[in-house]
Amino acid sequence: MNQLAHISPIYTALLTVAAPLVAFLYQALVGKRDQSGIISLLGIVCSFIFAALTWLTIWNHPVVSAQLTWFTIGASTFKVGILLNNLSVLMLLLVPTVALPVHIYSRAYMKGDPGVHRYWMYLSLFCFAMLGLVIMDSLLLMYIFWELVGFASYLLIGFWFTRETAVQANKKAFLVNRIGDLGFLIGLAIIFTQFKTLNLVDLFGEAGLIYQSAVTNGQWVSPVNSMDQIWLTIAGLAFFLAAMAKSAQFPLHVWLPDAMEGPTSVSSLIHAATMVAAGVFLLATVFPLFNESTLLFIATIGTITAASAAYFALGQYDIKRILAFSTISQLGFMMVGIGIGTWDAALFHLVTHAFFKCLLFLSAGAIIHEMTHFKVHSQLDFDPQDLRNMGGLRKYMPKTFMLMSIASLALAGFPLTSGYLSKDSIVISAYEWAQSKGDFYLLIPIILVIVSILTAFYIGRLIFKAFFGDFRIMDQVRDKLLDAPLHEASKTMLIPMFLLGLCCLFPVFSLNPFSYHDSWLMDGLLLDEYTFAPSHNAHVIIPLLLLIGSAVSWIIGWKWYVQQKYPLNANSLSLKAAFNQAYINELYQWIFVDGALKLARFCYWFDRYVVDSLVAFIQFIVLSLSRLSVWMDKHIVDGFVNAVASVTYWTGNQVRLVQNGKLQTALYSVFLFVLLGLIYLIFF
Amino acid sequence: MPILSLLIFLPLLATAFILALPTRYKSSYKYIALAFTVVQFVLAGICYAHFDASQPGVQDLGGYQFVEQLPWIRLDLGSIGKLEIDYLVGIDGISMPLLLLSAFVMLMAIGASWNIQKSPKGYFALLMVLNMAVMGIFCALDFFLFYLFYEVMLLPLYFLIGIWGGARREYAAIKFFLYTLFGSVFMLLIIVGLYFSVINPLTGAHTFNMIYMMNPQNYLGDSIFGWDGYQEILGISARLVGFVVLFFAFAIKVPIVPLHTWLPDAHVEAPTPVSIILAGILLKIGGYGIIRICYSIFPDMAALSNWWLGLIGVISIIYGALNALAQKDLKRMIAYSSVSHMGFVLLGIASLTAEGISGAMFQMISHGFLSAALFFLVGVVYDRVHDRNIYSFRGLAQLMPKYTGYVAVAFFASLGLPGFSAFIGEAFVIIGSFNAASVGTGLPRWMAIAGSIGILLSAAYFLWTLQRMFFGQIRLKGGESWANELNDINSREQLILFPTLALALLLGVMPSLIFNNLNASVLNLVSFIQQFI
Amino acid sequence: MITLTHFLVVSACIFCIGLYTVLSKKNAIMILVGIELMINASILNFVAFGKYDKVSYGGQIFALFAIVLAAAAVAVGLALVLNVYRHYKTINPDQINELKDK
Amino acid sequence: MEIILFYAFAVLAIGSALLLVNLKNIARALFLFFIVLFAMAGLYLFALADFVAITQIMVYVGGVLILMLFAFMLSNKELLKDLQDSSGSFLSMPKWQAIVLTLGFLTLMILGINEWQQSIPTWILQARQNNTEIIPTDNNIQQIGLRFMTFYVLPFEIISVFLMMALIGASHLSRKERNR
Repeated sequence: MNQLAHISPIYTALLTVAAPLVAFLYQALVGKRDQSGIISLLGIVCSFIFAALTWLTIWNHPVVSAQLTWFTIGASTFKVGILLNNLSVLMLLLVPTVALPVHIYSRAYMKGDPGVHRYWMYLSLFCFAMLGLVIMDSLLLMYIFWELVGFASYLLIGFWFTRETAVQANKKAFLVNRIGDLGFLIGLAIIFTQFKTLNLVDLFGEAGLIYQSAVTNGQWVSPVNSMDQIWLTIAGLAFFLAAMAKSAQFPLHVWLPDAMEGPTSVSSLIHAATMVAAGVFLLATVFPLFNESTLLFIATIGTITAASAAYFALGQYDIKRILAFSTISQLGFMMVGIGIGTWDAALFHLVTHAFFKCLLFLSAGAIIHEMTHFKVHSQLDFDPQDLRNMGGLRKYMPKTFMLMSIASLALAGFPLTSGYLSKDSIVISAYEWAQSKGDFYLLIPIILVIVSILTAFYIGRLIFKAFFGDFRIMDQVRDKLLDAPLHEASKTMLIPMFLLGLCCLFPVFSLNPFSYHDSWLMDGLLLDEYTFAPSHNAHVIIPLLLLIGSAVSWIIGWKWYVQQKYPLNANSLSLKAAFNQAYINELYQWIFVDGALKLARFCYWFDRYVVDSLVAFIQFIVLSLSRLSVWMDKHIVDGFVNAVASVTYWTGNQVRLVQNGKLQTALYSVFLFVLLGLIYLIFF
Repeated sequence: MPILSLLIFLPLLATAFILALPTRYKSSYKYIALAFTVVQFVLAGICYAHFDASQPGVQDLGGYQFVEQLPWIRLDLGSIGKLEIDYLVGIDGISMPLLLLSAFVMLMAIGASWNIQKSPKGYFALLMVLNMAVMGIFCALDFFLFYLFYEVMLLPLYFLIGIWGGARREYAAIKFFLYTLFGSVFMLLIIVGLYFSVINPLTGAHTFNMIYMMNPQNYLGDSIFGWDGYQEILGISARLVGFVVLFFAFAIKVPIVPLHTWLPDAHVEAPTPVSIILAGILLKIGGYGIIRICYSIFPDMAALSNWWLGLIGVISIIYGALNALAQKDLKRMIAYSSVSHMGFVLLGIASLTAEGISGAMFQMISHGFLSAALFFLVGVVYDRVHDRNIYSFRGLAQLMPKYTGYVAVAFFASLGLPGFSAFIGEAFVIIGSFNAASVGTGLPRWMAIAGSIGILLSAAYFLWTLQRMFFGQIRLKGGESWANELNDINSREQLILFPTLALALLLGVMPSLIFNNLNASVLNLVSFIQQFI
Repeated sequence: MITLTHFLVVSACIFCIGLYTVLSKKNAIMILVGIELMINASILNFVAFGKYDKVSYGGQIFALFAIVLAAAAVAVGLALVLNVYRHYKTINPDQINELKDK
Repeated sequence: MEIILFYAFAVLAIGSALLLVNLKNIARALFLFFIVLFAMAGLYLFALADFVAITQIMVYVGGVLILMLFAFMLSNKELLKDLQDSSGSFLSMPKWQAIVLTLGFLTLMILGINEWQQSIPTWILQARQNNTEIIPTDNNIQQIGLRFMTFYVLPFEIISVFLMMALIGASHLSRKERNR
């Protein structure tokens, strides 16, 4: 172990990244179906080991970075390199830690799928991209991996490509992410223009270029360039746009619920734990760039996202969609954490959320897996993901129930769980921040508290509907199927879930279950100073408030869902709006998709009928001109020649008539010329 | 060894061989063509390997490499002066990568024409003539020579489209021919104007030498394109007129938006190999011409008018992308995507920054590989069922998994997925044009931002096509018979596609392969133009 | 008072009629008649002007000469006509066109 | 009185001539020609040329016209038929070219006469001034005889010889050729 620890962290980090890449390439080039899974699993195990080694060497140690020249364009050289600081090694460790259980779980979950080798290939590609994203030391490289992550996500969402909804969803996911990528690219362009480098160490390291630049006289001045200060805000917003798309922030959150079309294991890894968190990671990385207005904007968007997603989650029946909205909502919390300046809290929440949300998804996957089996077995046609078809599963799947409950408690921020620590850290910080700012800003922590209670309620609803009460579908087929068709998920699935369940508990992060300040993670990321004064009262009141609120919401949920005293009209406008996500998708379809298509068709119409007919018109003119010239040639130029000829001929012919040997004609001409001569003599 | 002359005239030898062989050996024509093209590719590779990346080139003849100069036409014209036309070829960092690209795309085109049945003799002979002209264009440093190759190129293309093309081939061929000829005829006027304006400082004779044309000192003071005199044509500065006319001549080739309508027709009607050449090489001649000729000979006007160039670029990007989105014909969609992608080239060139121009060059190279691959992929499905309509296919991924894999890779590479070459090109065009405002070239930043919308739209049309044609349940217009026809790609096709896409990947991962050779020239060009801003 | 002009006008008319006859008639005899009319018109002029030449009487004398010559011309002409008629069996000058190249 | 007679003769001459021209029947035309010649002779009288008028009547009417009639009768059998049945159109259609030319000449002559009045030759004016015009009481025949024998003796002789030649020629031409 000691010897291993002496290996340079650079190499271990590289190996961490390389292992899944090798797995990917191997499967892409020579992959055979029967080996599928093993290679990827092996890759991620290696990755995990190396990541752990790296983490051990780097965490709370000086920053390490290494670079190689990549290419030179013009006078500027771009380097490829890795940057290992607490933030990046934390993420570096997190990814394989979450990915490893998911890989193990997938072995069972994806068993028997005809395209399973593709699944493993894509999954390895994703792990590679995600690991690459976190350790890269240049914004350009980050961007590259950022897009690769989106690409892998595209492949995995559309894994079942024969499903129309799946390919619609992956297209949507990629396109919405592309919008964010544009933001990233513009951000890159601004940074490069301003600082002539994209290296994170140069930019954001100690005494980096960012800190040397300042806004003076309306100009954003850096050591190498200066531009209008608006560009500072735009740069911040551009990076935030990137994060918005990737982390599914309102109004770009629409892709994430649809992305649930992918396999559940994928949703757990990519669309809950890691990739969607990349936005938060990015914002944490470029945090020094943000100015006041950008931060406020981020906090506001985060709040809106948290609230709207929680609201949408209330109206969903699809178990994965509820979790998806829950993810969006929690990402909103993280954004608020960034927006108020406590990105360490945001990162903390990111990490804890990764574990419990991953577990939630895996549990949901286990349920869906069993429900699908049941569906095949009973030959009934129902949606295995629909909560309304479930109920009473506690009896059949007690371990899953237990693990999911832990995760749900963590999500709800119940004490003794990791979620309690991280969520409180955000809410309390938000409160403290608002207090230092003024009255109006208090709206944000208040909303966050309400959203937290709502979170408790909707996750309670999920648990109650799925695990308590009666198994509704079962009643229909009870007489046909005497043997118990539902059972606990296989061990291959349960073990990784169990591991993740452990990570949802407080001791993993902090020895003191009630103070997030004591967590090692916050210590490691500790910011030098918060911009606001801590408030000790908040540390007591807010957790208490949340706890009581959650408890009350659960009691209500119990009454409504378990005891069947549902007071609300399921068809009420607000519930319908929640179910349909306030019709945002339809709005987007209407405005952007249809709009773009209409514009495209118009352009094509314009191209075909205006631009091309302009050409045709010119052609017509040229043709007409040529016809005219042909006509002229025939009738005027040629006609002139012909006319000369025919005049000569005619004259000759006429004169010839004179010489017809007739006396009188001769006489006539004699007299004619006499007359003409006389006329000439007299008048001229 | 006169390597460039060999490179240029080897195909002519192939043409002679092909023409000399009697028709009963017609199956050997493609092997002859292939053999010569392989040799050519190797020669181009030697050029690449022996290229000294530190030599700047552009307006400095000393910086060109593999230079060959032979007096070609010397005529004493009495009072008009002495006519001086040289056979002058040479390459610098700007032409060398394009030369390599051309050799490669030619190889691809030969591979794609393996199954040509209709009079292979004429076909391969014309293809080789085209090959020669293209090589000549990228090497020529004498404007007269350049123009000669430029015109020679049109002829085989006209016949290749007009004889071996699709249903509306005559229309497309004539449209293509007229468009290009329209541009080049006016170019000839400017060439003559330049000839009378420039003198060879060594002999004092008028000259067609492009390098001399790039030096303001070689211009006669009172000549039409002279630098000190304010000559005017129709009230507009003569140099501006010259620049604009040359620009449009090349912009038709690029193509820019109002002058692009030949491209969809020509691409759609042309046989697959010709589409590959059109997209892979022909469009690059436009971009190359703008850099080599418009920018280097009229640097002052380039600095003056880059705002308009940038605007045209941005319009091309977005307009082309929107048009591609509306297409139902796969080949037409790719043709319009070419318009969009070549818009980036123009935007990058207009930025007048090292990043922008390098990005534009890189985009040209990358587009050369990728569009060639895309057209080849369209050809694959068209060969099998003779239909290209997007809506005629559905769920191809199940029938042709390997093909779908290649298509997906090519599509993603084209839409600028990092790791592939197009990304580097587009990203640096955007970065460069964004940077332009800071170096004061007058290109506003919103153009860069507007250009980036093209990246989004390109993702939209490529993914939509992928969804419509390849994913979902199998549903084919031709039913069962099509399903039997649509075999997965064979090894010949893989042999062509794999290296192409691998190259796109290689360049995406190691852009230095291109940039290293490009940098000196681009920096020299930028500083040359910067004097006039 | 009969002035010189009266004679001149009458003589012009007669001359023109004679001319017309010569040009338009399809009969050799009528052509001779036309010639006679023209000659008569000139004779009228002679005598009209001769009025002012009392010394030499040129007008009247030449009028007499003209009459005599006209008579001789008619004699010869008619002889020719008769000969032509004998030869061609017609005296329509349009049909006497052996000189014309066919 | 005098002028009325002049006009009467003039109208008679011109009118007969016009009618002559337009007749199809040659026999009638020849008789009209006879009238024209008489009218012309009358006009000579008004120009105080009595001897010329007599000669006109004697030579033309007595000689030329008879000759013409004979020639006509000798030559034109068909036309003799025409003479007998003159049921056809009385007037022959004029030829337009001939009319144009003729009218052109007439116009020109009238114009010339008009012009001439502005500049009458000096010898006429002198004669008028000196009153040396021929007057009706002069003995024209005597004067003409004197002039013939003195001043114009050479032309007189030449014309005699010429007349002789014409007569011989005419008789030679009109004799029957034996060899035909």
